[in-house]
Amino acid sequence: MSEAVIAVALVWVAASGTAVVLTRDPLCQAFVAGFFGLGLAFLYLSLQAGDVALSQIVVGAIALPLIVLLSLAKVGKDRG
Amino acid sequence: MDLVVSTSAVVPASVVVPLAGAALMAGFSWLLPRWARDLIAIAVALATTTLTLILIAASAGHPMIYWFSGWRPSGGMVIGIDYAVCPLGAGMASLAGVLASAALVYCWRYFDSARGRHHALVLIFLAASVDFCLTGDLFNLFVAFELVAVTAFALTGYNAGHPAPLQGAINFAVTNSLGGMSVLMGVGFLYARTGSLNLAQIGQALAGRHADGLIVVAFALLTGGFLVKAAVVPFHFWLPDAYGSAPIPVCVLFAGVMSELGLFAVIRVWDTVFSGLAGGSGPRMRAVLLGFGILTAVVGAVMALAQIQLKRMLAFVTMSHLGIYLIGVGLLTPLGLAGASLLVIGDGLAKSALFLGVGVVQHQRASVSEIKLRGSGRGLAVTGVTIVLGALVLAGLPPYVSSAGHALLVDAADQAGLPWVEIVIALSVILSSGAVLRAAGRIWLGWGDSESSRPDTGTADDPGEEAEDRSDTADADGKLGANGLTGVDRDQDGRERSGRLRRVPLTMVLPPLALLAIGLGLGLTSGIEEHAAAAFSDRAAYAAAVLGTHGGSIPTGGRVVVPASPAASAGGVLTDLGQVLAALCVAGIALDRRAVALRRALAAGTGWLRRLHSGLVGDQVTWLAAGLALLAALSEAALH
Amino acid sequence: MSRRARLVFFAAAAAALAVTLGAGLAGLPSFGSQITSYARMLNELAPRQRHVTDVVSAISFDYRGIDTLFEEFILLSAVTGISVLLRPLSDETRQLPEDKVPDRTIPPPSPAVWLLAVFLSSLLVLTGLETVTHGQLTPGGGFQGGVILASALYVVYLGTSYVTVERFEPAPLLEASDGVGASGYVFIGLLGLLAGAGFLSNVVGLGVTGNVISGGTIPLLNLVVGVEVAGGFAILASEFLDQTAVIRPRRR
Amino acid sequence: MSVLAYGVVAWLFLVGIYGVVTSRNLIHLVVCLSVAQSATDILLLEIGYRTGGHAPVFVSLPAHPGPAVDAVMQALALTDVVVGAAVTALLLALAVQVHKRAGTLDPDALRATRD
Repeated sequence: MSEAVIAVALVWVAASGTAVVLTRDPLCQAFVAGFFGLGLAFLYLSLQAGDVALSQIVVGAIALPLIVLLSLAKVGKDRG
Repeated sequence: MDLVVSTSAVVPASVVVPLAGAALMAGFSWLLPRWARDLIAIAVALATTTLTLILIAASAGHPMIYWFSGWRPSGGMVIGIDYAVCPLGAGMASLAGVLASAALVYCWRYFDSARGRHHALVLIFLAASVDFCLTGDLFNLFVAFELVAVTAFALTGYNAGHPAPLQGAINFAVTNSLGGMSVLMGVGFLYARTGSLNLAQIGQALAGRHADGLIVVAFALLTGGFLVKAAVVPFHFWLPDAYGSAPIPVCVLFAGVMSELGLFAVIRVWDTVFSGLAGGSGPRMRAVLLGFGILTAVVGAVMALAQIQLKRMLAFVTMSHLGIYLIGVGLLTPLGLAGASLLVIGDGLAKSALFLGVGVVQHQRASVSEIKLRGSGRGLAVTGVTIVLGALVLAGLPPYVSSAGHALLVDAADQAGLPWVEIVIALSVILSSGAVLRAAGRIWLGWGDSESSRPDTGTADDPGEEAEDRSDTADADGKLGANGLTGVDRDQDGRERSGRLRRVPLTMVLPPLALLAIGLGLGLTSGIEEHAAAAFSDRAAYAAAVLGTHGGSIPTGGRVVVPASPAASAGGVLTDLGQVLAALCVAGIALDRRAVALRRALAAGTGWLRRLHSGLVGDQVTWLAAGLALLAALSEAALH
Repeated sequence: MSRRARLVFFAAAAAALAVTLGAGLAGLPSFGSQITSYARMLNELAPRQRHVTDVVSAISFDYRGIDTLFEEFILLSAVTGISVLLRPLSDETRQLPEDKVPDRTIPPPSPAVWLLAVFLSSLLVLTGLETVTHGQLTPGGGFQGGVILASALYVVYLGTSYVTVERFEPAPLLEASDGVGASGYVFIGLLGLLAGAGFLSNVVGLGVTGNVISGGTIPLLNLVVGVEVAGGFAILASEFLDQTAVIRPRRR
Repeated sequence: MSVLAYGVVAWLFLVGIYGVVTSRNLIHLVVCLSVAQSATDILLLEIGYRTGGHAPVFVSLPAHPGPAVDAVMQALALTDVVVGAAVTALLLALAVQVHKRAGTLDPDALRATRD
């Protein structure tokens, strides 16, 4: 059972990680990256690593997307 | 008893002091006046230097082991993290301390407004370097690697108002982060195989085993990651971009210690972990490391000669030296290591003096282009002497400590049956010192052409950083007032201070001379060679000390047997003087108007090499990936 | 290199690197088959020796506490570095965004939004504190809780307005908490040294397993890390927010 | 299962580097770098995983809970997550500034350090 959950999480992470790289528009990428971050947290949880999963959520789903979006806003503003 | 406690407390104190200083500096610098920040930072750096110097003396003869959190190994199994202090590591740490102190003194007048954050970063850099040199734990080594890197990225981009430092910092950060990932994967592989993160215990677990795919790959990933930091070809492309654009006081730390830390880690991990593998892989591994070293030494020297931007030139000089150190380290003998470590100290001090001298020129003449500065050295005589002396001692002028290092290296190469290596070393030293001497001749004597002989006068000749450093260090941290959201501009004061005709502050003139004097003093110390590389290279003794398996009876194996004072021998002195003369000749030819055709031909001949240094992060990462794969293939051949 | 040449070169390098990684990964024990005796030992010893239930925090803050000390300084350096990189430079100025229609007054945020923000942020503060203080018991700890605490501040930003928050001048306070947290770790480590044991030794009373106050220095270290991380991430976000909201090129 | 588990590590690492090499936007590049970085965390946790093992949290467990997974690797991965976040944030700050100074985020258009 847990094997299957891990396998699903691994596939999710591999696919969404690839999607992050292939999404060339940074704004779209930020959202795909959030999805990837959640996948990672899920994978870590399924590997019984609660501490790491929680860190991954606060970093990958709260802190970094916020900073990426703020950077994009700054960059877009300078351009306009 | 009391004494024992106090010496052992020195070990953690050497990182606790700079860390506490940095934390207070980062958190509370807004409470302190400018002079107090400077004084505290310098005092902390000097205290750290003193502590590490004590450690050199205390660890001579046998490594000092310190267990953090009091977790000693039990039943042969390591529980916590240890510092394994050896003279080589403590020596590297004290070099970092000396250079950080010099850089902080120099900053006194260099940055007009530093707001404590710069000092905090320098102190954290210092603490991380000390940790890097002392730790006996593989993962802790990775953490130190990353901490050195993170502070260095930020310090590189300090002049955030110009594109070059930012780009240098980005290239630096991307490549070195990938290097860090490579190291961490290597750590994971070794842990999976041996169940330990302690260097000594991993070494013990691998001793006598035959290398398989996992061990080869772990070695390649670890070594490759460290070689990224050590800027060895083909992992080196970030180095000129970062060192050529970072603020001068930061360049001092980088060129003097940071890259050398990478080499230190290579040899430490090899000695403690991999050298015990069955199959006598030593000679083949020597060939691999020598190959990388020679390539780096030559490429760096040739590229240095092709530069006219002084900081970028010194960056390539640094790189060439790193290649030479890798040759010394890669001989895998205590004697080669001793030679390399003396060179690291001597050259580190001299290169720092050169960078600081260039900083004075930049501060006074607002340019770092050798061509633009032609004939403008009048009034900066002391700095001119500093730079020429620095270049000469880099070429091996006795009795500076570098010449003793060269002599040991020559002996080591002879003993290893590779006398031709000396020629490569001499050639690189001559070319790189010649480049610096050429620049000095052009600036202070007004010799040579006033335009570049480079076929394409590309953008890097003058990468838009002429007015760097002072104009953008305005740390306008003004808070938004309750009513007025006014722009804050505190750099007026700073602009005035960088006026062209002002006298050079003593805090900028003296540190480079002091650094050269330290190197001279070390060179005059009798028996410095004998002390250079004690007991570091003996894996069994190291493991015994850490794991406590031989209760106190630590063999003093690996002690260097130095042939009767080689530096003083007539042959050694003649070789050194020959190198110095040759370097002067290189500079003379480079400045001679009649040799223009030769220069054009050389410039055209090395154009392809220069074009490889495109400054593009995509290229650099591609080379990194290729280099890792190459290193893995060579390690497979060497270890298997 | 042209982009095409680089791609071809990279393809070759990546193929070789893939073989390298494959060779290394193939040497690992098969997935899920075993853990090391070191890990087994710590899993067994930590709850008894350190009166914790979460072994990961015992390792992070006790057995390998020096790693976490340096980890905190990595964060401190990054935050300090970002403050340095994103400081307003000499050709920039801090200015609130101009309204496109000059005579329009910006309406204050409605009480409902304000209330929601207060509610949300107090919820976040509570969650953050609970995460920080239960580090030795359950997954989570100073780092995770600290980030949650920092995010509470930003809910306040969202609910009120930039000027309101800036009026309290939180920056020195945040900077100080960043520094206090990092130096706090060092000073707690010194307790061990003062007690005659090693640096970072866990010399405080260990308490009863399962209690909020148990594990000796582990909850204390979690607390200072929480303070540091909360300050650090708040500075981080505010530096980027400043770039977007108030820092703009100076018109000459 | 081993092939899938370890294959994902190699795949993510290489795909992340591919993204870095081919990126046309620094912000995109930085996010790609964080993808490569997450591969290392996954590797550490997989090394520490034991089939059927429970999390190394010994609270409210039945009397004989069976084996736990490796807590050491989790502690290392935890550190690495923080390191990764720090580096990513620092790189984003550099990207914001370089865009101001060079007017572009295309890494191939940044030529200030060309030799």
